[in-house]
Amino acid sequence: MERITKHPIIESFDKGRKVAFTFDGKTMEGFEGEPVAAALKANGVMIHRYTEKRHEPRGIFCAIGRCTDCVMVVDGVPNTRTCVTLLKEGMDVRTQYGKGGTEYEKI
Amino acid sequence: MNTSDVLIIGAGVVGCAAAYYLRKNGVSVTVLESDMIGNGGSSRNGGGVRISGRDPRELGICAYGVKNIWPTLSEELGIDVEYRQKGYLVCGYDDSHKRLIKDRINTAAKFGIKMELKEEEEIRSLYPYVSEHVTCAGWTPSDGVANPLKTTLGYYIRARENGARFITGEKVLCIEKIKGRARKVITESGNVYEAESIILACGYGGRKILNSVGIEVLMQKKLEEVIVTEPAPRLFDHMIGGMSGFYGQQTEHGSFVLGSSCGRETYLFNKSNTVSTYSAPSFICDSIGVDIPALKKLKVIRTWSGWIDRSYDAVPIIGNIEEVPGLFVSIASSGHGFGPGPAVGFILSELAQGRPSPVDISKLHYDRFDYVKYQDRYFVSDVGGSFS
Amino acid sequence: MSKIIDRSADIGEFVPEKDDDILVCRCEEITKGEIRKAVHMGLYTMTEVKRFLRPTMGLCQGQICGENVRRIIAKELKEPIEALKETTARPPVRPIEMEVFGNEVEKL
Amino acid sequence: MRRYDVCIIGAGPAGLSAAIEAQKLGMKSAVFDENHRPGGQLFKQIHKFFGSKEHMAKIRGFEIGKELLEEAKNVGVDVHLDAVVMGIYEPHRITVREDDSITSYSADSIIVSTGASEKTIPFEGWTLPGVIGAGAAQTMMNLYGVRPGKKILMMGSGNVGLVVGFQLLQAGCEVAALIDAAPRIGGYGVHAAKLARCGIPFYLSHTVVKAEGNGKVEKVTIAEIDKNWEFIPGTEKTFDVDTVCLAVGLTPMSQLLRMAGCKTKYAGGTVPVCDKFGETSIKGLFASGDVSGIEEASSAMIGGKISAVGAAFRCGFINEKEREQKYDEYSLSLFKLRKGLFSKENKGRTDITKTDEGIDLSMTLFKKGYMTEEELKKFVRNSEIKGPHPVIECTQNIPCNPCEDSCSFGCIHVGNEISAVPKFDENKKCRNCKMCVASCPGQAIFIVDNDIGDGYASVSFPYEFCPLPEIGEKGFALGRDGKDLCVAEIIDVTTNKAFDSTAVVTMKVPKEMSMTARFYRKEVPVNE
Repeated sequence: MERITKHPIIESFDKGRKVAFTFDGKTMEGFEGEPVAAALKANGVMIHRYTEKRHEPRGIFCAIGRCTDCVMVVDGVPNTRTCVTLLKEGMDVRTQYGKGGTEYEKI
Repeated sequence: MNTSDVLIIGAGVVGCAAAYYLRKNGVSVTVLESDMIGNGGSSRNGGGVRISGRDPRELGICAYGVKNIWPTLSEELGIDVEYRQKGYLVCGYDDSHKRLIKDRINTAAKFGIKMELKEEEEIRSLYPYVSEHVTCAGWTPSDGVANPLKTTLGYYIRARENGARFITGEKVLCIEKIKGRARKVITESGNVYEAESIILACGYGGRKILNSVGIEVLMQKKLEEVIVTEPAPRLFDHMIGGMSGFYGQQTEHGSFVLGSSCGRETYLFNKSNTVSTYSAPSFICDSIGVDIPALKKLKVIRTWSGWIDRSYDAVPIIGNIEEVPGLFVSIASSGHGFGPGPAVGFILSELAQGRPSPVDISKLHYDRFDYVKYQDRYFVSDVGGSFS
Repeated sequence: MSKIIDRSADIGEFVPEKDDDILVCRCEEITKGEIRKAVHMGLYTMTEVKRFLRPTMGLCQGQICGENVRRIIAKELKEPIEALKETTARPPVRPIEMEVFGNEVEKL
Repeated sequence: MRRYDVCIIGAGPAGLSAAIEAQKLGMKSAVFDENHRPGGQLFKQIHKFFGSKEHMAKIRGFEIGKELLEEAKNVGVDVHLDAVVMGIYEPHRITVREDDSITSYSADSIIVSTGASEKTIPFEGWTLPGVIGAGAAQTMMNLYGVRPGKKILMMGSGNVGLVVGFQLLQAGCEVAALIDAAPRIGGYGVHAAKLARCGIPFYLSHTVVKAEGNGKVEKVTIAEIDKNWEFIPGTEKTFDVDTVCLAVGLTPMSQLLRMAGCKTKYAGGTVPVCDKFGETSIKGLFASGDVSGIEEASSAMIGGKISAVGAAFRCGFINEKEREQKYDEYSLSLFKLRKGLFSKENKGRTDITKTDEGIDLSMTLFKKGYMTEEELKKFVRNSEIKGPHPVIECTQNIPCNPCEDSCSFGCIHVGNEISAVPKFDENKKCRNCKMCVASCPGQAIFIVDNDIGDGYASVSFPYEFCPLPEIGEKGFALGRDGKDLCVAEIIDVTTNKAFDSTAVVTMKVPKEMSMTARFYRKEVPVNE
């Protein structure tokens, strides 16, 4: 479990209610209002997308919405910055392949 | 030291192409650029390579490029300029637009170019991504798009490699004649360059330089703005434009590059640079959303703008100038100079070598605005002015 | 006044380096070697390299790689980093949906 | 178009301080922030701040954030959150995305306080998931309670690397090592010492050769570099870590200022050319905080106030005399913070070998993150002192003085020059209240009693980990280098509100260990 349950300084983390969402169709749990990226990380998901040219995996890098490396297809919308997109009940989060197709076009 | 056969002022697509073709013939070339390579309209346009919707006077040049240069340009330069001849769809919304499209079809036909009118039903089935707002459209299969950045820089890279001397940051102040012929150029830094012939292809900045040899051209600066979206899977591969004034393409890279203007730019705060106005990008997004709703969800990642050097009749000024022998110009592209750019570069290189232009450019002469009688007034088209 | 640069001046040959394969621009997947080669093709400004190769032109608009690209080009030209002009900063500062960008409202 | 007297971009320490000051000076102020939560980086800063009382020293960053936000609301600042400033236009107009629309705001003055973003350093494998910015690690663990990784390699030994390294430990992560290409630890020695006594090794003149793994970081190789930044063959070391944190510096987020067209210069990043009020080459456009040059949050807060003063004058809310008075007051406060070994002019210097007091600086502290006893002896006299007394291991002229304020018995002296090295006044009597131990933002004060009978000494030290040791518990006393020294027994654990989550733990160690034992771990050695 990647969640911090006890912290010497921070008494409690400001969290919403527990909600279910899906990652590539698999149901996962997270807290409403936390970034999608945090919920994924807590569930052990490291790979957010595969790049267009080299098909290389990418994940969280800056976590504050600047680097755009953590983008995924969220509720059908590609290039969604998961580190600044807040989790909602029932969200459909998918690994992004290249520009946003769900799989690489095999030519 | 600063002497060459031909001196080119302006390292845009025309200047770089001219340098490239001159070097191909072994002519020594120096290119003076006040800014950097291709930082004017050559980089700031929608990448349209079209013959349709052109004024009859410039149609010949455009057709020459599409026939003789564009199809083999990537191969010739060894650099992919991303040219694709997949047609151009211009969207109309009412009967007046339909009439305009029909006019264009007639003009095109005179030059043997195929252009069709698409009625509503066909639009719905062929171009499902345009909205019901679009009720008529002009379709020109021989039109296409290219990557302006790679085209301009591609010409530059090869011209430089073949020995053309490019000097950037060197702003030309004036041209001087020697024994009646344009031979000398003096720059802001005080440097003097000499050549047998001079090609002037530096957009609006050319006006002042022409003034230095007593020539005035009728032109005006106009800001045009562009939005660039995130890359997306391919939606269409043709050029698109609308009677609302927008134009653009989905690039090879996948992003959409769409330009327009909100009409208010000229009246806005006096801008010293070319960062977009606060008003145009929103207007462009709004208007494109109406025509192509599929793009509404796409994210805009950048906007930019650039100056259009627009002539009085929105048609370029190309060719020699009798009063200044040895001087050849391409200015006032009027916002649609990229597509014909390579051809214009080639033609100027021919003229500078004392050869005739392969196409008739006599009607693009700079003094065509003089001695005009009421009945001869050229049609001034606002719509046609910005369809690069 | 911009700096006068003779693009035919000798900047030396392109010499391969061990780390040429490392990605510099994460968005557009451009390597250090590609950027260095572009400089030797005559692209001496950040803007030219950007327009030709696309580094700093992706989703993040150079927020991550911009400074690294600048440093690489400057080094190749044997110039200090500050001698190299940055690319123009332009709106929007963050990606924004076209429908939102187009929805300009007045709040009073 | 909505109008304010002043629009402030960025609700971090500089922006919020500017907004509060501007509102207090009578200006109708609004602050815009793209984030859901305001405070900028403050809410990720869980350590106690340095400085003096006027700089909110010894208060944790996130508490300062809360206070600033509260005050901003109380004085009537309009705080726009989830409000992304998309562009800035002449003369003084900004476009802001709020919800699903764009709105223009205008103001007579604009203060840009957009802060900084992290620099990066490309290496083989740096795009693998698991290579993250140190800021990303902070965001994940301190804002959202999610550990960035299990085992982490920290790249960069500036204050960010040191502070985040420690926070990673606090979050329950393992830190494999801290590495830096520079030959010296860049941040405060006291921050490094906190890590060193937890046993974290420092590798200086080292950088990452490559990160490898299947779909994520699994292994990282580092190597020593020579003066030309070339790897020295044979010096490679490999760590089985799942995360690499990059803390290789910050660069101002100057896009908006550049967009506005103001004059800039290069100073480790693009910064605007400003006057003493932070006014750029464009009249009425100000820059404050990290965007005008990287510093600490404490200086950003003062910088924000100064730019608000400048803006108030520019818009006619105060006259020139008032402006200069305010400026003098704030600049004095700023001046105090900008002194010492880590000040701008001393940054990166390796030729300084003595403190302002003329004492030899610890070179081991620069190399390994801790001091040798010999080096410490130049600062601290201990053996002859009877009874409990503070041993202050703060030796680098850091502008900070909460220790002085914390002692109601006047035992600790710093003086007006807050960057002076603090001294224990042996003529005063320490009452063992331990307030100084808990107050020191650098956790560099220990209460030592050389003789508590039976050949034992006691050492009290600050403790900010979970779980707390229990009284009576036995474990190992650790040296400054984090190595096991001897068996220790916990004889006291003090927590109270005034200590603000810092526990002060007291352990009993053999007498001869009183000046070497500085930390503790619970694991009982096998032989015991």
